[in-house]
Amino acid sequence: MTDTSTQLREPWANFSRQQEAGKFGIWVFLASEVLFFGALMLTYTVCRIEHTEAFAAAGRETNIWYGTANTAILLTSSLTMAMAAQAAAAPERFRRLVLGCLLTTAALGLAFLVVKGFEYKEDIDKHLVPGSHFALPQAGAQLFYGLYWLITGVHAVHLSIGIVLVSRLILLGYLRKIELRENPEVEVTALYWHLVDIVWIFLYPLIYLPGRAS
Amino acid sequence: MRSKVTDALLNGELPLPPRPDYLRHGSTISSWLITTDHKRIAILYAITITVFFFMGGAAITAVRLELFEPNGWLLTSDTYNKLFSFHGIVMVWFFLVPSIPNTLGNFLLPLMIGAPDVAFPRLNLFSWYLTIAAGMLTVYALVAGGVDTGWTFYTPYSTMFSNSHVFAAAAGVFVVGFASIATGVNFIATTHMLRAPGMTWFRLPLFVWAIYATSIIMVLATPVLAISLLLVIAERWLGLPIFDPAQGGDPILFQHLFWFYSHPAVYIMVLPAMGVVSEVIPCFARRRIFGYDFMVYAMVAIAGIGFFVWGHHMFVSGQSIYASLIFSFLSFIIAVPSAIKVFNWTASLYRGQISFDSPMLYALGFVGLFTTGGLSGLFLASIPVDVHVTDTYFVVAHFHYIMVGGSVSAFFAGLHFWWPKITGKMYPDGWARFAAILMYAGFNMTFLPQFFAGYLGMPRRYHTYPPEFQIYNVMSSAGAAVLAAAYLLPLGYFAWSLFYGTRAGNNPWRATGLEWTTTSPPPPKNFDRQPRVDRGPYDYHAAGQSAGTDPPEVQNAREVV
Amino acid sequence: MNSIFSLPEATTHAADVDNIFYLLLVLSGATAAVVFGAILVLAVRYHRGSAAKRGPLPEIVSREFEIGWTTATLFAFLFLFWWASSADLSRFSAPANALEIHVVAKQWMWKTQHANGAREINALHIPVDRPVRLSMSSQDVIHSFFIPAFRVKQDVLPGRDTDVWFQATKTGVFPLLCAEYCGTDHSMMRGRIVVMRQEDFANWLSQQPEGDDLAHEGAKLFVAQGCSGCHAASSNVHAPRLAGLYGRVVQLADGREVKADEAYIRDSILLPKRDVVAGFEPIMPSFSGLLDDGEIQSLTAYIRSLAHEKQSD
Amino acid sequence: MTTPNEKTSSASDLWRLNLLIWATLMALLFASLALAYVPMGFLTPAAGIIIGFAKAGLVVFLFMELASSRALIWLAALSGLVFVAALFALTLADVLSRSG
Repeated sequence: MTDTSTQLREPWANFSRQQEAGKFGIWVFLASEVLFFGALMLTYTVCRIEHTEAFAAAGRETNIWYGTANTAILLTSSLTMAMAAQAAAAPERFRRLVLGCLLTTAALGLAFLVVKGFEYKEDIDKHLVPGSHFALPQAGAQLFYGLYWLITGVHAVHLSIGIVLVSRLILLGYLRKIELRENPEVEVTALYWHLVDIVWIFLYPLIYLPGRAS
Repeated sequence: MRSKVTDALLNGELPLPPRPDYLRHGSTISSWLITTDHKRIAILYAITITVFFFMGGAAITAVRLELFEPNGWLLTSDTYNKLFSFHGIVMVWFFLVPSIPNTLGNFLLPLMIGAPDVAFPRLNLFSWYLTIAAGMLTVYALVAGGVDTGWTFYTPYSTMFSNSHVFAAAAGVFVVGFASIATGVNFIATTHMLRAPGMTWFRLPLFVWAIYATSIIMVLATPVLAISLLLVIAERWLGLPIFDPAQGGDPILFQHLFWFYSHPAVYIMVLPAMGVVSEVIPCFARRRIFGYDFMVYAMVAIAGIGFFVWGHHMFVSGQSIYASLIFSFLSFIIAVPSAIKVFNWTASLYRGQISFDSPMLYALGFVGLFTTGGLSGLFLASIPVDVHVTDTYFVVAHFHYIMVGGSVSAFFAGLHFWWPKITGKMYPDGWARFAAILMYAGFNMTFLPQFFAGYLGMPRRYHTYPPEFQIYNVMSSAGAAVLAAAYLLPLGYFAWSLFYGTRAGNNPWRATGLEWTTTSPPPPKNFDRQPRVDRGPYDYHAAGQSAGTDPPEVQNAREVV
Repeated sequence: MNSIFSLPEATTHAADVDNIFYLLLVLSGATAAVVFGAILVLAVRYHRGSAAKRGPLPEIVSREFEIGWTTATLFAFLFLFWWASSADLSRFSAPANALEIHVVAKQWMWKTQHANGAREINALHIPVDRPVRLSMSSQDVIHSFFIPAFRVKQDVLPGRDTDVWFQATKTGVFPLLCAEYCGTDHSMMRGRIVVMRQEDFANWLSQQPEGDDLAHEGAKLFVAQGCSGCHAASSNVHAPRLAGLYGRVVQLADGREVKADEAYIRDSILLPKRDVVAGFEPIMPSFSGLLDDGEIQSLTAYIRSLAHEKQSD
Repeated sequence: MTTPNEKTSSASDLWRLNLLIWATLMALLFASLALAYVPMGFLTPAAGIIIGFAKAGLVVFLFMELASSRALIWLAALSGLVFVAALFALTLADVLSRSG
């Protein structure tokens, strides 16, 4: 076990208890995030129930290739994040592996935002922004895109926070400001990252898959 | 056999070498503004909510004055609407929700479970700064012109038809929501991870259980409030149509999201009050609490079922009759735990040695007013009566009985009970008892007439009203003046006690509980020796015995060798 | 102007509501009396230093008491729930012969319109002892149609019809109020409900300025808005015939079956592509934004009036 | 902190397990994509969402190591789920049973 007294913080007596508390605290916070995005998905579900045709039509307008690519990117980033967390928690010294995986995760996060940027630009060109000159005639379609912009926007904000957290770990770890091995912060960042990925896992079938079959 | 000296030493009677307590542990401004000591953060919160309490009170004083005349004389309709909206927003999110959990809870949770501090001290300070930022946003909304949507922000009025500062106010409440979530996460982690050795779950004082149950609601309900306000902001500021009826949006959906938070929020406000009363009544009746485990199950049941009853706010909103029936049924079920608690408090007085110090008067005031408020809730749970009385002053009286009669009375009970521990000074109990009785009388004079006005059909949020309701409004406004006086009194004698109050020993009320085993005010790290616990709370008399008159064995802190 | 202390019971179900209210009042009063009485008695008997006998509390007593009042409270509340909801369910749907009146709520006034076209602002004349059904819609925000003397309250929503029914039992003038906060003059949005004997009501109705009744007005709109171009019996465009449509079950293109009620007609006007009739193309343009709620109600009344004529294929 | 496994886990052990999970996730992704184009009435959106739950389950239990976590962590995860389910169930009870 490394010398963990440097990482021991108020008011904890021993380090393993502090780690457990950190992990439990992030899980409780993730429960609140589940409610946060759950409420957004409920709004989507109720609007979709009340306007099934319009939501199918609007769903067909979304670019499914961007959506699928982004989902693949985030799933891969979850892989590399999980690797980083498990490697950091392992007693052996996987310092280069941990830094490598963290770097890949941050890169994949940025890739997601870039793809999202292209998609947003394409949506704007196709007049898919709710307002006066909206492309689709049905009223419900404006609801779909109102929710589309809001939910993907909120998700992108959460993803950006995730990228900042991962980059912070990379920087401090690389400059040896903090010891990455058995550092609870790596595990907490990983859990938060996985939540952002899970939110997208549910967003994908809601935004990109409706209306494809008819 | 321990000598008398060690006993006295243990009880803190002997003058120990003066150690700096948490108040004198640093007196620079920055020592307060960047403190991570949960006791100092509790005091920062206490000051913050007191300021907001009197701002909300000022707003409603103008409203009560306006309601003297059926056609109004002091305010325009817009100002009236902005004032009652400001009163609602400030009182709910900036006073009631943080009042007991963030002040008494923050101060006492670590002390009661024998911990040096909360689990995440920096997160604790961060949530205070979030509350201050949110408060500034809300005050900006008021100063810039006010918000006139009511504290409920119903769409499509708030999103499309109100031309007041809805964005700033909604953003303010959005931010204070995250302060609430941060506090909840902090307290849940503290209760799980930092209990002293021997402090099992069923040896926890009921105040700790109350704060724990409240934290669960804070963490799980507040995000949905954040979303409902985010949707209002998105529609109003970014123009994304979500509740716009012309685009097929459903205004009732907003009400579902809003009330999913706002009903559990009333349990965020009343559960800590129940915790305080469960501490005060056993101490002044010198009796164990009656049915401790039933009290715990009742609290957890209230926190749990509290999430399933929100639809009783929407019986007339166009909600389907089947959903209304489900919500009505669940609302009747959740009334059962509250009833059990009232019966248990009452039964705790049996065969006690009851002394009527001011905390006890406030606590009994709580039981009285909370019972009336809870019973009037039954009227609102039955659909035909609710159809008649919802959105009238009957509802206003109901929730004020529980929130003001209940939570505020209990907050004052807690404030008086733990004031010696927080400040190390005793307050003049004579004045305090007078203030308690005055508050009880003033409260009933204010809100009892509103039950009648409500049943006779006076809608809420009315700037001008049919003349036949004038008598009720005049009585209510007169009562409000008495209530206001009753709220100002404690400010006076508490301030007086800070300078001239006699020094309070470690345990002036001879109460049980770990917070009474350390000095008053406690040292920065709460305890000199890690306390051990070997028996349950409220050990005012040996199990099976009756309340003796001599001071109890302060058993909780005995060093178990 | 009802009196200060009592509220008249002016509809059939008002008495039921009051009965539940008084039952709850009695039960709550009794519970409060027990609790307050117990606190008082215990406080007096066991105040510190009093001579009352102390001694231990038998454990069994506390367990019995606890179980006892928990189950007692539970059953009392379940009984109250059953009593209240049975009263509510019995008046769930309006009787068929109810007199139909359309109400449109608008920021800060009530507009009511009788079936024969008579219109009123902030007032409503209705006959006594006859069921009346209000079909209500709002043109801007949520309002709430509240008549205290009738124990009636129902939110009025923009974009959707909500309805409420009652049967007045007392003649007289009763206040109408808006109960859902709707902006600046929410408190000014009041009116009068005038309950008259049947004959007086009939005379009053006939004296009203012969504004076109809803159906006639709907007929004019049917032509003016171009509906007749496709839906008229004589038109050669392949569009569903509306004669005898109201109340019939309609077979939709995607296999669903829908009853052609008011909501279906409203949706078909505003969102035509949502419920396309089987065997027809979705070519009907949407009228949302072109027709306000009053006009939609007139068109619906006109289409309903077609149901009575001989079905001409 | 996961309980360190008995033998010292080499890097390749870590990769092997996680890559397997990743492959399953990608398979599920493309399955949901394919199923979306198969007209099965209400089954099509349902399939997308069920596969979504499956992927989320994999991430939660294996990547986030909930499977090997203490009961307390299960409690936190479960509580979030229970109240989201209540929110959906009771709100949809109203929306679906609303007449007209």
